[in-house]
Amino acid sequence: MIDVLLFVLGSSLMVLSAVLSLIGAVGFLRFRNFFLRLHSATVGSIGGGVYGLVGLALLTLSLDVPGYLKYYIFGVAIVSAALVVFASPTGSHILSRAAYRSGEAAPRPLIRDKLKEAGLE
Amino acid sequence: MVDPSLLNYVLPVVLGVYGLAYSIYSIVVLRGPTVPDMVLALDVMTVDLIIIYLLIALYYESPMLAIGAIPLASWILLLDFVVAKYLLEVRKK
Amino acid sequence: MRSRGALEELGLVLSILLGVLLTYYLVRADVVSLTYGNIPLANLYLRAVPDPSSPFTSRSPEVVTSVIWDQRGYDTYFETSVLFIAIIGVLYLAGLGGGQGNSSVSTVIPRVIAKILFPVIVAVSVSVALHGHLTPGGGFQGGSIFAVAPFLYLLVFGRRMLEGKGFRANALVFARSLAVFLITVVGSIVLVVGLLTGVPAFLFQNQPKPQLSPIGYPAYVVLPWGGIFLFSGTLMILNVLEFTAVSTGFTLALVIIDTVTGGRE
Amino acid sequence: MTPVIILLLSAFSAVMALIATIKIVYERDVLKAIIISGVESLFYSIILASFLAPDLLIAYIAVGLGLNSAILLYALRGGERYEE
Repeated sequence: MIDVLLFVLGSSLMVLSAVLSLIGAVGFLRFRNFFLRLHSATVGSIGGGVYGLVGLALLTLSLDVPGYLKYYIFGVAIVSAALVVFASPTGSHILSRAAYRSGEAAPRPLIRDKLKEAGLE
Repeated sequence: MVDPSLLNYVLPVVLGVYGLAYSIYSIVVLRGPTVPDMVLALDVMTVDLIIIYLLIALYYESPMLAIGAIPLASWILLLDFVVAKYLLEVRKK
Repeated sequence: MRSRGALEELGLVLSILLGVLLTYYLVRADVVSLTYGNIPLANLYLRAVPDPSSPFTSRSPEVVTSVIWDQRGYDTYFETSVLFIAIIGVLYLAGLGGGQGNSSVSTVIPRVIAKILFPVIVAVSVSVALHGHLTPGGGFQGGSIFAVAPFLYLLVFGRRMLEGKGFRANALVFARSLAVFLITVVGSIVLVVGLLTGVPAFLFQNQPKPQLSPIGYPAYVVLPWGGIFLFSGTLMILNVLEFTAVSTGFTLALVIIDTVTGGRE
Repeated sequence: MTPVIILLLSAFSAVMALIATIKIVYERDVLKAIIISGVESLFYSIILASFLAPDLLIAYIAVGLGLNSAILLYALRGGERYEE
Protein backbone atom coordinates (compact mmCIF):
# COMPACT_ATOMS: atom_id res chain seq x y z
CA MET A 1 0.00 0.00 0.00
CA ILE A 2 2.74 2.42 1.00
CA ASP A 3 4.54 1.58 -2.24
CA VAL A 4 1.60 2.59 -4.39
CA LEU A 5 1.38 5.80 -2.41
CA LEU A 6 5.09 6.47 -2.95
CA PHE A 7 4.76 5.73 -6.66
CA VAL A 8 1.81 8.06 -7.13
CA LEU A 9 3.45 10.79 -5.05
CA GLY A 10 6.76 10.48 -6.89
CA SER A 11 5.30 10.40 -10.37
CA SER A 12 3.01 13.36 -9.69
CA LEU A 13 5.97 15.33 -8.30
CA MET A 14 7.92 14.48 -11.44
CA VAL A 15 5.14 15.57 -13.77
CA LEU A 16 4.64 18.80 -11.78
CA SER A 17 8.34 19.52 -11.90
CA ALA A 18 8.57 18.81 -15.63
CA VAL A 19 5.79 21.30 -16.25
CA LEU A 20 7.51 23.85 -13.99
CA SER A 21 10.73 23.35 -15.91
CA LEU A 22 8.93 24.05 -19.17
CA ILE A 23 7.37 27.18 -17.64
CA GLY A 24 10.83 28.35 -16.61
CA ALA A 25 12.15 27.76 -20.11
CA VAL A 26 9.33 29.76 -21.67
CA GLY A 27 10.03 32.52 -19.16
CA PHE A 28 13.61 32.66 -20.39
CA LEU A 29 12.33 33.34 -23.87
CA ARG A 30 9.67 35.86 -22.92
CA PHE A 31 11.21 38.06 -20.21
CA ARG A 32 12.94 41.22 -21.26
CA ASN A 33 16.16 41.55 -19.27
CA PHE A 34 18.52 39.57 -17.07
CA PHE A 35 17.04 40.58 -13.73
CA LEU A 36 13.57 39.42 -14.79
CA ARG A 37 14.99 36.16 -16.07
CA LEU A 38 16.33 35.43 -12.58
CA HIS A 39 12.74 34.69 -11.52
CA SER A 40 12.21 32.10 -14.20
CA ALA A 41 15.64 30.63 -13.41
CA THR A 42 14.46 29.99 -9.86
CA VAL A 43 11.30 28.32 -11.14
CA GLY A 44 13.40 26.22 -13.49
CA SER A 45 16.06 25.13 -11.05
CA ILE A 46 14.23 24.70 -7.74
CA GLY A 47 10.77 23.88 -9.07
CA GLY A 48 11.98 22.01 -12.09
CA GLY A 49 15.05 20.42 -10.57
CA VAL A 50 14.75 19.72 -6.87
CA TYR A 51 11.09 18.64 -6.91
CA GLY A 52 11.89 16.33 -9.80
CA LEU A 53 14.90 14.82 -8.05
CA VAL A 54 12.94 14.18 -4.85
CA GLY A 55 10.09 12.72 -6.89
CA LEU A 56 12.52 10.50 -8.78
CA ALA A 57 13.99 9.27 -5.49
CA LEU A 58 10.54 8.37 -4.11
CA LEU A 59 9.54 6.75 -7.41
CA THR A 60 12.68 4.64 -7.51
CA LEU A 61 12.20 3.54 -3.91
CA SER A 62 8.79 2.06 -4.69
CA LEU A 63 9.84 -0.05 -7.70
CA ASP A 64 10.21 -3.82 -7.75
CA VAL A 65 13.79 -3.86 -9.08
CA PRO A 66 17.07 -5.21 -7.62
CA GLY A 67 18.31 -3.41 -4.54
CA TYR A 68 21.59 -2.07 -5.93
CA LEU A 69 19.77 -0.23 -8.72
CA LYS A 70 17.14 1.15 -6.37
CA TYR A 71 19.35 2.46 -3.60
CA TYR A 72 22.08 3.73 -5.94
CA ILE A 73 19.70 5.93 -7.91
CA PHE A 74 17.94 6.97 -4.69
CA GLY A 75 21.22 8.08 -3.13
CA VAL A 76 22.45 9.91 -6.20
CA ALA A 77 19.12 11.71 -6.56
CA ILE A 78 19.05 12.83 -2.91
CA VAL A 79 22.70 13.97 -2.93
CA SER A 80 22.33 15.92 -6.15
CA ALA A 81 19.07 17.45 -4.89
CA ALA A 82 20.92 18.69 -1.81
CA LEU A 83 23.74 20.04 -3.97
CA VAL A 84 21.30 21.85 -6.25
CA VAL A 85 19.42 23.33 -3.28
CA PHE A 86 22.63 24.79 -1.92
CA ALA A 87 24.43 25.64 -5.14
CA SER A 88 21.84 27.07 -7.49
CA PRO A 89 20.55 30.03 -5.39
CA THR A 90 24.10 30.90 -4.37
CA GLY A 91 25.18 30.93 -7.98
CA SER A 92 22.26 33.13 -9.01
CA HIS A 93 22.98 35.50 -6.14
CA ILE A 94 26.64 35.97 -6.90
CA LEU A 95 26.02 36.19 -10.64
CA SER A 96 23.31 38.82 -10.34
CA ARG A 97 25.48 40.83 -7.94
CA ALA A 98 28.35 40.77 -10.41
CA ALA A 99 26.06 41.58 -13.32
CA TYR A 100 24.63 44.62 -11.54
CA ARG A 101 27.92 45.95 -10.24
CA SER A 102 29.87 45.51 -13.44
CA GLY A 103 27.12 46.95 -15.61
CA GLU A 104 27.26 43.93 -17.87
CA ALA A 105 23.48 43.47 -18.00
CA ALA A 106 21.65 46.77 -17.95
CA PRO A 107 18.35 46.72 -16.01
CA ARG A 108 16.11 48.21 -18.67
CA PRO A 109 13.34 49.49 -18.52
CA LEU A 110 14.35 51.00 -15.17
CA ILE A 111 11.91 53.07 -13.13
CA ARG A 112 13.82 53.61 -9.90
CA ASP A 113 17.22 52.28 -8.78
CA LYS A 114 17.04 51.97 -5.00
CA LEU A 115 20.49 50.38 -4.72
CA LYS A 116 22.01 53.44 -6.32
CA GLU A 117 20.01 55.80 -4.08
CA ALA A 118 21.21 53.99 -0.98
CA GLY A 119 24.80 54.16 -2.18
CA LEU A 120 25.23 50.39 -2.16
CA GLU A 121 26.31 50.10 -5.73
CA MET B 1 6.30 -3.31 -4.53
CA VAL B 2 5.21 -1.65 -7.74
CA ASP B 3 5.70 -3.34 -11.09
CA PRO B 4 8.49 -1.56 -13.06
CA SER B 5 6.49 -1.81 -16.28
CA LEU B 6 4.30 0.97 -14.92
CA LEU B 7 7.26 3.26 -15.60
CA ASN B 8 6.48 3.01 -19.30
CA TYR B 9 3.51 5.29 -18.73
CA VAL B 10 5.38 7.90 -16.69
CA LEU B 11 8.92 8.12 -18.04
CA PRO B 12 8.30 8.96 -21.74
CA VAL B 13 6.01 11.84 -20.82
CA VAL B 14 8.40 13.26 -18.23
CA LEU B 15 11.45 12.74 -20.41
CA GLY B 16 9.68 14.39 -23.34
CA VAL B 17 8.73 17.49 -21.38
CA TYR B 18 12.20 17.74 -19.85
CA GLY B 19 13.75 17.28 -23.29
CA LEU B 20 11.60 20.12 -24.63
CA ALA B 21 12.69 22.38 -21.76
CA TYR B 22 16.31 21.32 -22.33
CA SER B 23 16.12 22.25 -26.01
CA ILE B 24 14.64 25.66 -25.23
CA TYR B 25 17.37 26.30 -22.67
CA SER B 26 20.08 25.28 -25.10
CA ILE B 27 18.73 27.72 -27.68
CA VAL B 28 18.71 30.46 -25.01
CA VAL B 29 22.31 29.64 -24.07
CA LEU B 30 23.49 30.03 -27.63
CA ARG B 31 21.38 33.10 -28.35
CA GLY B 32 21.30 34.96 -25.00
CA PRO B 33 22.02 38.65 -25.52
CA THR B 34 24.38 39.18 -22.56
CA VAL B 35 26.94 37.02 -20.78
CA PRO B 36 25.04 36.69 -17.44
CA ASP B 37 21.98 35.48 -19.37
CA MET B 38 24.02 32.73 -20.96
CA VAL B 39 25.53 31.60 -17.66
CA LEU B 40 22.13 31.61 -15.96
CA ALA B 41 20.60 29.54 -18.74
CA LEU B 42 23.60 27.21 -18.50
CA ASP B 43 22.87 26.69 -14.80
CA VAL B 44 19.24 25.78 -15.31
CA MET B 45 20.14 23.60 -18.28
CA THR B 46 22.60 21.74 -16.07
CA VAL B 47 19.89 21.04 -13.50
CA ASP B 48 17.70 19.71 -16.30
CA LEU B 49 20.55 17.54 -17.55
CA ILE B 50 20.98 15.97 -14.09
CA ILE B 51 17.38 14.77 -14.19
CA ILE B 52 17.74 13.61 -17.78
CA TYR B 53 20.81 11.52 -16.82
CA LEU B 54 18.96 9.90 -13.94
CA LEU B 55 15.95 9.19 -16.15
CA ILE B 56 18.21 7.63 -18.79
CA ALA B 57 19.82 5.51 -16.07
CA LEU B 58 16.37 4.38 -14.95
CA TYR B 59 15.39 3.66 -18.56
CA TYR B 60 18.40 1.42 -19.18
CA GLU B 61 18.19 0.01 -15.61
CA SER B 62 21.93 0.57 -15.20
CA PRO B 63 22.74 2.56 -12.06
CA MET B 64 26.32 3.21 -13.16
CA LEU B 65 25.14 5.94 -15.53
CA ALA B 66 23.84 7.98 -12.63
CA ILE B 67 27.21 8.88 -11.12
CA GLY B 68 27.76 11.67 -13.65
CA ALA B 69 25.03 13.72 -11.99
CA ILE B 70 27.03 14.63 -8.88
CA PRO B 71 30.09 16.29 -10.50
CA LEU B 72 27.71 18.14 -12.78
CA ALA B 73 25.79 19.49 -9.78
CA SER B 74 28.99 20.60 -8.07
CA TRP B 75 30.35 22.41 -11.12
CA ILE B 76 27.27 24.67 -11.46
CA LEU B 77 28.42 26.85 -8.61
CA LEU B 78 32.01 27.12 -9.79
CA LEU B 79 31.26 28.49 -13.25
CA ASP B 80 29.03 31.16 -11.72
CA PHE B 81 31.79 32.14 -9.32
CA VAL B 82 34.49 32.32 -11.97
CA VAL B 83 32.38 34.40 -14.34
CA ALA B 84 31.32 36.72 -11.51
CA LYS B 85 34.94 37.15 -10.41
CA TYR B 86 35.97 37.94 -13.96
CA LEU B 87 33.21 40.52 -14.42
CA LEU B 88 33.93 42.26 -11.10
CA GLU B 89 37.70 42.36 -11.47
CA VAL B 90 37.72 43.56 -15.05
CA ARG B 91 35.41 46.41 -14.06
CA LYS B 92 37.88 47.40 -11.32
CA LYS B 93 40.75 47.99 -13.76
CA MET C 1 32.25 38.06 -40.06
CA ARG C 2 32.81 40.98 -42.40
CA SER C 3 36.56 41.25 -42.20
CA ARG C 4 37.14 37.52 -42.43
CA GLY C 5 38.79 36.90 -45.76
CA ALA C 6 37.54 34.59 -48.47
CA LEU C 7 40.72 32.56 -48.05
CA GLU C 8 39.81 31.48 -44.51
CA GLU C 9 36.31 30.37 -45.54
CA LEU C 10 37.84 28.47 -48.43
CA GLY C 11 40.12 26.75 -45.91
CA LEU C 12 37.15 25.82 -43.71
CA VAL C 13 35.23 24.32 -46.64
CA LEU C 14 38.30 22.47 -47.91
CA SER C 15 39.05 20.93 -44.52
CA ILE C 16 35.44 19.73 -44.11
CA LEU C 17 35.53 18.23 -47.63
CA LEU C 18 38.82 16.51 -46.88
CA GLY C 19 37.40 15.04 -43.68
CA VAL C 20 34.32 13.68 -45.45
CA LEU C 21 36.44 12.17 -48.26
CA LEU C 22 38.89 10.56 -45.83
CA THR C 23 36.10 9.02 -43.77
CA TYR C 24 34.37 7.71 -46.88
CA TYR C 25 37.48 6.04 -48.27
CA LEU C 26 38.56 4.64 -44.91
CA VAL C 27 35.16 3.02 -44.44
CA ARG C 28 35.07 1.73 -48.03
CA ALA C 29 38.57 0.28 -47.82
CA ASP C 30 37.66 -1.46 -44.54
CA VAL C 31 40.63 0.07 -42.75
CA VAL C 32 38.65 1.11 -39.69
CA SER C 33 37.01 -2.25 -39.01
CA LEU C 34 38.26 -2.99 -35.52
CA THR C 35 38.41 -6.76 -35.48
CA TYR C 36 40.93 -9.15 -33.99
CA GLY C 37 40.61 -12.51 -35.65
CA ASN C 38 36.90 -12.85 -36.01
CA ILE C 39 35.99 -11.14 -32.73
CA PRO C 40 35.54 -7.37 -32.50
CA LEU C 41 38.16 -5.74 -30.30
CA ALA C 42 35.65 -4.33 -27.80
CA ASN C 43 34.06 -7.74 -27.35
CA LEU C 44 37.48 -9.24 -26.73
CA TYR C 45 38.12 -6.85 -23.85
CA LEU C 46 34.58 -7.17 -22.53
CA ARG C 47 34.90 -10.96 -22.40
CA ALA C 48 38.49 -11.29 -21.23
CA VAL C 49 38.72 -8.74 -18.43
CA PRO C 50 36.03 -9.92 -15.95
CA ASP C 51 36.53 -13.63 -16.69
CA PRO C 52 38.94 -15.18 -14.12
CA SER C 53 39.84 -18.11 -16.37
CA SER C 54 41.07 -15.93 -19.22
CA PRO C 55 44.83 -15.25 -19.40
CA PHE C 56 44.24 -11.50 -19.82
CA THR C 57 41.99 -11.05 -16.81
CA SER C 58 42.20 -8.27 -14.24
CA ARG C 59 39.66 -9.76 -11.81
CA SER C 60 37.62 -6.57 -11.97
CA PRO C 61 34.06 -6.02 -13.20
CA GLU C 62 34.89 -2.54 -14.50
CA VAL C 63 36.43 -2.89 -17.95
CA VAL C 64 37.44 0.70 -18.65
CA THR C 65 39.55 1.11 -15.51
CA SER C 66 41.21 -2.23 -16.17
CA VAL C 67 42.09 -1.29 -19.72
CA ILE C 68 43.43 2.06 -18.51
CA TRP C 69 45.61 0.68 -15.72
CA ASP C 70 46.31 -2.93 -16.66
CA GLN C 71 46.21 -3.63 -20.38
CA ARG C 72 47.29 -0.09 -21.30
CA GLY C 73 49.05 0.85 -18.07
CA TYR C 74 52.19 2.12 -19.72
CA ASP C 75 50.26 4.71 -21.78
CA THR C 76 48.46 5.99 -18.71
CA TYR C 77 51.71 6.30 -16.82
CA PHE C 78 53.08 8.54 -19.54
CA GLU C 79 49.93 10.66 -19.55
CA THR C 80 50.30 11.19 -15.82
CA SER C 81 53.93 12.10 -16.08
CA VAL C 82 53.33 14.50 -18.99
CA LEU C 83 50.85 16.39 -16.82
CA PHE C 84 53.38 16.29 -13.98
CA ILE C 85 56.21 17.67 -16.09
CA ALA C 86 53.96 20.40 -17.53
CA ILE C 87 52.93 21.60 -14.08
CA ILE C 88 56.49 21.48 -12.72
CA GLY C 89 57.69 23.48 -15.75
CA VAL C 90 55.01 26.13 -15.31
CA LEU C 91 55.90 26.34 -11.63
CA TYR C 92 59.55 26.87 -12.52
CA LEU C 93 58.66 29.64 -14.99
CA ALA C 94 56.06 31.39 -12.85
CA GLY C 95 57.73 31.63 -9.47
CA LEU C 96 55.17 31.84 -6.68
CA GLY C 97 55.29 35.37 -5.35
CA GLY C 98 53.01 37.14 -2.94
CA GLY C 99 49.44 37.96 -3.90
CA GLN C 100 46.64 39.77 -2.18
CA GLY C 101 44.48 37.63 0.02
CA ASN C 102 41.05 39.20 -0.39
CA SER C 103 38.46 38.05 -2.85
CA SER C 104 35.85 39.95 -4.82
CA VAL C 105 33.04 37.39 -4.90
CA SER C 106 32.85 36.92 -1.18
CA THR C 107 29.63 37.88 0.57
CA VAL C 108 28.30 35.99 3.56
CA ILE C 109 26.18 33.59 1.47
CA PRO C 110 29.06 32.01 -0.53
CA ARG C 111 31.14 31.71 2.64
CA VAL C 112 28.51 29.64 4.43
CA ILE C 113 27.72 27.55 1.34
CA ALA C 114 31.42 26.88 0.66
CA LYS C 115 31.88 25.58 4.19
CA ILE C 116 28.86 23.29 3.75
CA LEU C 117 29.81 22.00 0.32
CA PHE C 118 33.52 21.35 0.93
CA PRO C 119 33.10 18.01 2.81
CA VAL C 120 30.35 16.84 0.46
CA ILE C 121 32.54 17.27 -2.62
CA VAL C 122 35.54 15.65 -0.92
CA ALA C 123 33.43 12.65 0.13
CA VAL C 124 32.02 12.20 -3.37
CA SER C 125 35.42 12.43 -5.04
CA VAL C 126 37.06 9.98 -2.63
CA SER C 127 34.24 7.52 -3.12
CA VAL C 128 34.49 7.79 -6.92
CA ALA C 129 38.23 7.11 -6.72
CA LEU C 130 38.17 4.37 -4.07
CA HIS C 131 35.77 2.02 -5.81
CA GLY C 132 36.93 2.91 -9.26
CA HIS C 133 37.69 -0.76 -9.93
CA LEU C 134 34.06 -1.73 -9.25
CA THR C 135 32.00 1.16 -10.63
CA PRO C 136 32.65 3.77 -13.34
CA GLY C 137 35.13 6.35 -12.21
CA GLY C 138 38.69 6.04 -11.06
CA GLY C 139 41.68 8.10 -10.19
CA PHE C 140 41.50 10.76 -12.89
CA GLN C 141 37.77 11.31 -12.54
CA GLY C 142 37.89 11.41 -8.75
CA GLY C 143 40.87 13.75 -8.77
CA SER C 144 39.24 16.20 -11.12
CA ILE C 145 36.09 16.20 -8.99
CA PHE C 146 38.22 16.81 -5.89
CA ALA C 147 39.77 19.89 -7.49
CA VAL C 148 36.37 21.61 -7.16
CA ALA C 149 36.68 21.83 -3.38
CA PRO C 150 39.97 23.78 -3.02
CA PHE C 151 38.95 25.88 -6.03
CA LEU C 152 35.77 26.86 -4.17
CA TYR C 153 37.88 27.97 -1.21
CA LEU C 154 40.27 29.79 -3.51
CA LEU C 155 37.43 31.73 -5.12
CA VAL C 156 35.55 32.57 -1.95
CA PHE C 157 38.20 33.04 0.73
CA GLY C 158 41.33 33.81 -1.26
CA ARG C 159 44.72 32.14 -1.38
CA ARG C 160 45.74 32.89 2.21
CA MET C 161 42.88 30.84 3.62
CA LEU C 162 43.68 27.97 1.26
CA GLU C 163 47.26 27.96 2.46
CA GLY C 164 46.02 27.99 6.03
CA LYS C 165 44.06 24.82 5.24
CA GLY C 166 47.27 23.02 4.29
CA PHE C 167 47.15 23.41 0.50
CA ARG C 168 50.58 25.06 0.30
CA ALA C 169 52.45 24.93 -2.98
CA ASN C 170 55.40 23.04 -1.51
CA ALA C 171 53.18 20.40 0.05
CA LEU C 172 51.24 19.99 -3.18
CA VAL C 173 54.41 19.55 -5.23
CA PHE C 174 55.69 17.04 -2.69
CA ALA C 175 52.47 14.99 -2.71
CA ARG C 176 52.32 15.01 -6.47
CA SER C 177 55.95 13.95 -6.90
CA LEU C 178 55.53 11.21 -4.30
CA ALA C 179 52.40 9.87 -6.04
CA VAL C 180 54.03 9.78 -9.47
CA PHE C 181 57.11 8.09 -8.01
CA LEU C 182 54.98 5.49 -6.23
CA ILE C 183 53.09 4.75 -9.47
CA THR C 184 56.46 3.92 -11.03
CA VAL C 185 57.36 1.70 -8.07
CA VAL C 186 54.05 -0.16 -8.14
CA GLY C 187 54.30 -0.65 -11.89
CA SER C 188 57.86 -1.95 -11.89
CA ILE C 189 57.92 -4.02 -8.69
CA VAL C 190 56.75 -7.19 -10.46
CA LEU C 191 59.43 -6.75 -13.10
CA VAL C 192 62.13 -6.28 -10.44
CA VAL C 193 61.02 -9.37 -8.53
CA GLY C 194 60.96 -11.32 -11.78
CA LEU C 195 64.48 -10.20 -12.66
CA LEU C 196 65.78 -11.11 -9.21
CA THR C 197 64.22 -14.57 -9.20
CA GLY C 198 64.78 -15.33 -12.87
CA VAL C 199 61.09 -15.50 -13.85
CA PRO C 200 59.71 -13.63 -16.90
CA ALA C 201 57.51 -10.68 -15.99
CA PHE C 202 56.06 -7.57 -17.59
CA LEU C 203 56.12 -3.87 -16.78
CA PHE C 204 52.78 -2.75 -15.25
CA GLN C 205 51.70 -6.36 -14.81
CA ASN C 206 48.68 -6.99 -12.63
CA GLN C 207 47.54 -10.61 -12.37
CA PRO C 208 49.77 -13.67 -12.94
CA LYS C 209 49.52 -14.86 -16.53
CA PRO C 210 49.62 -18.66 -17.07
CA GLN C 211 52.35 -19.82 -19.48
CA LEU C 212 53.76 -16.29 -19.75
CA SER C 213 54.60 -15.10 -16.27
CA PRO C 214 53.62 -16.90 -13.05
CA ILE C 215 53.98 -14.00 -10.62
CA GLY C 216 51.70 -11.04 -9.98
CA TYR C 217 49.60 -9.22 -7.44
CA PRO C 218 46.83 -10.95 -5.45
CA ALA C 219 43.30 -10.03 -6.51
CA TYR C 220 41.64 -10.10 -3.07
CA VAL C 221 42.34 -10.64 0.61
CA VAL C 222 40.18 -12.74 2.92
CA LEU C 223 39.12 -10.66 5.90
CA PRO C 224 39.28 -12.10 9.46
CA TRP C 225 35.50 -12.37 9.72
CA GLY C 226 35.20 -14.34 6.51
CA GLY C 227 34.36 -11.72 3.89
CA ILE C 228 36.36 -11.04 0.75
CA PHE C 229 37.89 -7.64 0.04
CA LEU C 230 38.35 -7.41 -3.73
CA PHE C 231 40.91 -4.86 -4.78
CA SER C 232 41.87 -6.30 -8.18
CA GLY C 233 45.63 -6.26 -7.75
CA THR C 234 47.20 -2.99 -8.80
CA LEU C 235 43.98 -1.34 -9.89
CA MET C 236 42.89 0.05 -6.54
CA ILE C 237 46.42 1.07 -5.48
CA LEU C 238 47.03 2.85 -8.74
CA ASN C 239 43.62 4.53 -8.56
CA VAL C 240 44.41 5.96 -5.15
CA LEU C 241 47.85 7.15 -6.27
CA GLU C 242 46.46 8.67 -9.45
CA PHE C 243 43.77 10.38 -7.38
CA THR C 244 46.46 12.01 -5.24
CA ALA C 245 48.51 13.01 -8.27
CA VAL C 246 45.64 14.48 -10.28
CA SER C 247 43.92 16.31 -7.43
CA THR C 248 47.10 17.94 -6.17
CA GLY C 249 48.15 18.71 -9.74
CA PHE C 250 44.94 20.51 -10.64
CA THR C 251 44.92 22.38 -7.33
CA LEU C 252 48.49 23.45 -7.93
CA ALA C 253 47.64 24.62 -11.46
CA LEU C 254 44.73 26.70 -10.19
CA VAL C 255 46.82 28.22 -7.39
CA ILE C 256 49.58 29.12 -9.85
CA ILE C 257 47.18 30.69 -12.33
CA ASP C 258 45.47 32.65 -9.56
CA THR C 259 48.82 33.97 -8.37
CA VAL C 260 50.11 34.84 -11.81
CA THR C 261 47.02 36.63 -13.08
CA GLY C 262 46.05 38.11 -9.72
CA GLY C 263 49.44 39.61 -9.00
CA ARG C 264 49.48 41.72 -12.13
CA GLU C 265 46.92 44.30 -11.04
CA MET D 1 16.71 -1.40 -27.79
CA THR D 2 17.25 2.30 -27.39
CA PRO D 3 14.03 4.25 -26.91
CA VAL D 4 13.21 6.74 -29.62
CA ILE D 5 13.10 9.71 -27.31
CA ILE D 6 16.68 9.21 -26.10
CA LEU D 7 17.86 8.94 -29.70
CA LEU D 8 16.00 12.15 -30.50
CA LEU D 9 17.68 13.90 -27.58
CA SER D 10 21.13 12.76 -28.73
CA ALA D 11 20.45 13.84 -32.30
CA PHE D 12 19.31 17.26 -31.12
CA SER D 13 22.39 17.58 -28.91
CA ALA D 14 24.69 16.65 -31.77
CA VAL D 15 23.13 19.30 -34.01
CA MET D 16 23.36 21.91 -31.26
CA ALA D 17 27.02 20.99 -30.68
CA LEU D 18 27.73 21.60 -34.37
CA ILE D 19 25.95 24.96 -34.22
CA ALA D 20 27.89 25.85 -31.07
CA THR D 21 31.19 25.04 -32.77
CA ILE D 22 30.36 27.27 -35.74
CA LYS D 23 29.27 30.04 -33.35
CA ILE D 24 32.56 29.79 -31.42
CA VAL D 25 34.53 30.21 -34.65
CA TYR D 26 32.71 33.42 -35.57
CA GLU D 27 32.36 34.88 -32.05
CA ARG D 28 34.22 38.13 -31.34
CA ASP D 29 33.62 38.20 -27.58
CA VAL D 30 36.09 35.71 -26.09
CA LEU D 31 34.13 35.46 -22.82
CA LYS D 32 31.05 34.32 -24.72
CA ALA D 33 33.15 31.89 -26.73
CA ILE D 34 34.50 30.28 -23.54
CA ILE D 35 31.01 29.85 -22.10
CA ILE D 36 29.73 28.37 -25.37
CA SER D 37 32.61 25.89 -25.37
CA GLY D 38 31.48 24.81 -21.89
CA VAL D 39 27.95 24.31 -23.21
CA GLU D 40 29.33 22.29 -26.08
CA SER D 41 30.85 19.80 -23.68
CA LEU D 42 27.42 19.49 -22.03
CA PHE D 43 25.93 18.63 -25.41
CA TYR D 44 28.56 15.96 -25.95
CA SER D 45 27.99 14.60 -22.46
CA ILE D 46 24.34 13.83 -23.18
CA ILE D 47 25.41 11.85 -26.25
CA LEU D 48 27.87 9.92 -24.08
CA ALA D 49 25.13 9.24 -21.53
CA SER D 50 22.76 7.84 -24.13
CA PHE D 51 25.48 5.60 -25.58
CA LEU D 52 26.33 4.16 -22.14
CA ALA D 53 29.83 5.55 -21.54
CA PRO D 54 29.78 6.77 -17.92
CA ASP D 55 33.57 6.87 -17.45
CA LEU D 56 34.04 9.26 -20.34
CA LEU D 57 31.01 11.19 -19.14
CA ILE D 58 32.55 11.99 -15.76
CA ALA D 59 35.91 12.94 -17.23
CA TYR D 60 34.26 15.05 -19.93
CA ILE D 61 32.14 16.99 -17.45
CA ALA D 62 34.95 17.59 -14.97
CA VAL D 63 37.52 18.64 -17.55
CA GLY D 64 35.46 19.99 -20.45
CA LEU D 65 32.89 22.00 -18.56
CA GLY D 66 34.80 22.72 -15.39
CA LEU D 67 38.55 22.98 -15.45
CA ASN D 68 38.84 24.00 -19.10
CA SER D 69 36.45 26.94 -18.77
CA ALA D 70 37.89 27.95 -15.40
CA ILE D 71 41.50 27.99 -16.57
CA LEU D 72 40.63 29.80 -19.81
CA LEU D 73 38.64 32.42 -17.89
CA TYR D 74 41.53 32.92 -15.48
CA ALA D 75 43.90 33.33 -18.39
CA LEU D 76 41.56 35.85 -20.01
CA ARG D 77 41.96 38.16 -17.01
CA GLY D 78 45.42 39.02 -18.28
CA GLY D 79 44.32 39.64 -21.86
CA GLU D 80 41.86 41.43 -24.08
CA ARG D 81 38.21 40.46 -24.05
CA TYR D 82 37.22 41.54 -27.54
CA GLU D 83 38.92 40.33 -30.68
CA GLU D 84 39.68 42.89 -33.35
